[in-house]
Amino acid sequence: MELHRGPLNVDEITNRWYGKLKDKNYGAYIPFIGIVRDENKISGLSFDIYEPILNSWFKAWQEKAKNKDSYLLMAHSIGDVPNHCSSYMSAVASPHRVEALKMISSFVEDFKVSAPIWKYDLINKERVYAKKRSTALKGAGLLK
Amino acid sequence: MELHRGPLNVDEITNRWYGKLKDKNYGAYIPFIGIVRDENKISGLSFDIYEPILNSWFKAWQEKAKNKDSYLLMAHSIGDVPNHCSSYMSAVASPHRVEALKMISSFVEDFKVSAPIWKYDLINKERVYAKKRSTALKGAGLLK
Amino acid sequence: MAKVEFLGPINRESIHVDIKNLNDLKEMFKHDNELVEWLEICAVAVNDTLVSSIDIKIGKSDKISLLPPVCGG
Amino acid sequence: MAKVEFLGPINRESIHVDIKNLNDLKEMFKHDNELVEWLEICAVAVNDTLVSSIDIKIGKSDKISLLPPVCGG
Repeated sequence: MELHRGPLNVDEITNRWYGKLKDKNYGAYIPFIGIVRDENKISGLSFDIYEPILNSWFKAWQEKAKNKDSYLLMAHSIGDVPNHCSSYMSAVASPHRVEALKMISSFVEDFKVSAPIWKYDLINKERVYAKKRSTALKGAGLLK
Repeated sequence: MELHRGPLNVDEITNRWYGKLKDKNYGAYIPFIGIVRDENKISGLSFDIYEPILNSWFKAWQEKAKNKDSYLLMAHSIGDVPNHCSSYMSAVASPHRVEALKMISSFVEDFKVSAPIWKYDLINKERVYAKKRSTALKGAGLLK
Repeated sequence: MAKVEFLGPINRESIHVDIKNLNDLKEMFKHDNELVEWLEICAVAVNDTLVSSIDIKIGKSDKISLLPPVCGG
Repeated sequence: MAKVEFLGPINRESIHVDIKNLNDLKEMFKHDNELVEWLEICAVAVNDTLVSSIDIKIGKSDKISLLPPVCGG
């Protein structure tokens, strides 16, 4: 798991990850690359991350992957990421394709609703919390 | 759709594909990379391809993708590919992640059972047809 | 005193509080009008583990975090 | 005469045959012991389109392809 200030260097990360995995006898390797879309008049997105809980969330997933002889990788941006740049990458390597396809899907979906990352639209150089697109974490409202 | 003699140059293809797509306002880009596993005492795999039917199969999928504002890419090896090298790559780019995850999965699964490609194990420098791992095409047995 | 941190878009400085459990914190925040709308949607972590019971005991060196709705990627 | 090609692992040279439909081809192959096991598992394409009816008419310039079970990737 790696965090980068600003946009991700997709080529560098993709090639480094593949280089690390290719001789480990995995049969299927699936990266997922999230790219900031030019929409809703934003010039980009911005992110805050709470690392301690992100790390433990990722560790738990890595354990799950290990139980299926698989391996997970992830990179995310901190701060501002302009349109058409990548803010999020993840990848799974598995012995076989069926497991890899299943895992990248469930990993990315759980990432969206569980990873402690807050997203802001960049509009007129201001950070506007993307509240409507956000998902309350499990147990939300405990102190209400 | 591109065919290469021998193993695929994963870094070159990944970077070229991403370069081609990154400014097109897709929000999710998912490559799938198949790597030859060292198993069953093989030194590699070898492939025959029937291009006319592969091309029309791929074109039909590209149409399907287009209807969902998505785009598909594919590369495959012809001939011998040693262990730990890639023989198959495909990728989908979509506006949003859910569609992209769904499509890469259904594309790769259909590829396995529909693409007119024949696989051989390389054992002691001989090509042995991987009959047991192969799937009969739709309508098989018409002349029996 | 236990530390309370407000993560992400809540955009508040951390505070230190003298409480015995999360219920005390709930009582303390009850009249903080600005915080009320956050409390409805925030999850709570104690020492970086999400918790689901209001009765959890809080010691002097514990850290409580309020986590608003998330959206990575 | 129509051309018949044997793809992938069948490993046979193409042949040219004088037939009116696929049923004629089936008759012709019936006693080819080596081919029989392939026929059970092969799909058939006429002019590069997979077909599912044995009654399809075959003209002089048509191409028939036998496609064994596949396994790409």
